[in-house]
Amino acid sequence: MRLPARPEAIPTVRREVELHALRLGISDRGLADLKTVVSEACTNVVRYAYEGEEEAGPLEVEFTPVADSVKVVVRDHGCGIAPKPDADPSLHMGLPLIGALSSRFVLSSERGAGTEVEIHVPLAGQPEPAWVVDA
Amino acid sequence: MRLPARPEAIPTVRREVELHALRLGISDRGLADLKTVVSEACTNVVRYAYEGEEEAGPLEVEFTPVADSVKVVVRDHGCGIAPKPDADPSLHMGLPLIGALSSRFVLSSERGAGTEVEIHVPLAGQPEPAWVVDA
Amino acid sequence: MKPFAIGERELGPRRLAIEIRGELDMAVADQVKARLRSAMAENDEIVVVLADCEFIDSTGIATLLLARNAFAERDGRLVLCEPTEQVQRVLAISGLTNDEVVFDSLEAALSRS
Amino acid sequence: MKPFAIGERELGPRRLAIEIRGELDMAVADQVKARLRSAMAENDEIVVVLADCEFIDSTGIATLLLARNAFAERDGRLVLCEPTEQVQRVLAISGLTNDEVVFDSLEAALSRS
Ligand SMILES: Nc1ncnc2c1ncn2[C@@H]1O[C@H](COP(=O)(O)OP(=O)(O)O)[C@@H](O)[C@H]1O
Ligand SMILES: Nc1ncnc2c1ncn2[C@@H]1O[C@H](COP(=O)(O)OP(=O)(O)O)[C@@H](O)[C@H]1O
Repeated sequence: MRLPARPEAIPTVRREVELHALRLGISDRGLADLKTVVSEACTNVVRYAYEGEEEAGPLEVEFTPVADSVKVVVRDHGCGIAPKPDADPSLHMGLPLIGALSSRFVLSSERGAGTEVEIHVPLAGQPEPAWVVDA
Repeated sequence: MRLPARPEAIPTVRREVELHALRLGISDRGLADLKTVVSEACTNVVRYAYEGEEEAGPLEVEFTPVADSVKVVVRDHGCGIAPKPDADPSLHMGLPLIGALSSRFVLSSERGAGTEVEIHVPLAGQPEPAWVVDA
Repeated sequence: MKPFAIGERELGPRRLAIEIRGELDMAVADQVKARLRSAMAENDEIVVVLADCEFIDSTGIATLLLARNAFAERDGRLVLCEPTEQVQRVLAISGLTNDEVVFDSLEAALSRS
Repeated sequence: MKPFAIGERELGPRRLAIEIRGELDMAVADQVKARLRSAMAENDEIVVVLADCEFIDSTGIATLLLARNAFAERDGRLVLCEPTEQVQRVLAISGLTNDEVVFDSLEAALSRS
């Protein structure tokens, strides 16, 4: 899937990924986690990757079933991970949520060339982390 | 190099990496960038990887020359990237600085198993990003 | 999937419930922000009802919490209630549920004020 | 490499220069924090001189900026001056140099007050 990196792309990608995942028999929790991590990764592309450029560049998303998980790759050809001092205030929870709701992820950033994040979400979903169970 | 992930490990790693890099004839700017990115990656391990554990786990650092760059790997066997609601306030500039001062980096996080970041710094150092030159 | 919508319901003098329906993300954050801003100008207490909010991400949460903080500076109170499962999970993992911010029901949200 | 040290120099009534020597990172952040805290209790203006600060990272910057913010809340003024090359570079890349926070010289830092 390849879309212009604009806010309206984010729900479109979630919808598309949801359709694929439902066909694999994903659990409710797995689906919720998948939609959350996809949303976080796409939002980063929309918000940061092409900041300062005249037109929104591409947001690329790939979806692949892998054993008991799904692998989603979210890619841009923007600036690479960098400080964004002029961005709107955020909670800085994007990557931390991706980490908490996936079994593993790999983020690759090349300066001036773009960012790619590969995220693995188990069809069963992640268990609650300890600090939530404790609370 | 393998040290307990405690604050005093951070300057020790910087020192060690500096010695290696100087032998490769690194530029002043390259060295400054290298020390900064290493410091950010190690600080994350000390601050986040073993949060809530009784003893500090290991901080592992590897240094490898690659063509006109150095590759540094900083690894832990902690919780993986996750939200840290109880951490001290931070500027959230760790990964963004790593991205801005490297030519590329790859972050791999496995939930409950640890985090590894592989960072490539050119011996010549990075040029200033556009938004600094503009200022 | 429910289409996105924002509803309002008066709870009393200068007390408003705002109901979010559908998915709260960057695509609708500006709409929510504008609506909260005008509600904050005319109320002292706002309860955001999330019973029909099927999805939220960190941008959606930031929209609500930044409004909450701005409102608190002028002694307004904004709280959330009735999160759906996905919303509750994201809030919990973000460490935002032990604050006096999220309540199971509208009644609980109001009784704490 | 200079060993870490913190120096102080009175600039006038309730006006202090704090000189950071060596490397400012997590390993020494608590020392700096404590020193700034006591300086803030006894002064209205603090200039942190970085001429001998050979290295800073985001934890070091956070230590200075969080102190600055806390001081500003009680109308204190904390600014930085004479950053070395590495410090200037990290501050610039973090987007922190166009604020009224960092000055080339002690004189420039004081003349803006
Ligand atoms: N695709 C991207 N392109 C450029 N920079 C990015 C991208 N994704 C993340 N970043 C940078 O990395 C930082 C950390 O990412 P994340 O934790 O997801 O942030 P946040 O929740 O603050 O939006 C962002 O604040 C931004 O500076
Ligand atoms: N080694 C690690 N282990 C666990 N969590 C980490 C690690 N490194 C980073 N994190 C998480 O990722 C977030 C973003 O990293 P970074 O941008 O370097 O943050 P900060 O500058 O806030 O310390 C951190 O706030 C933390 O929640």
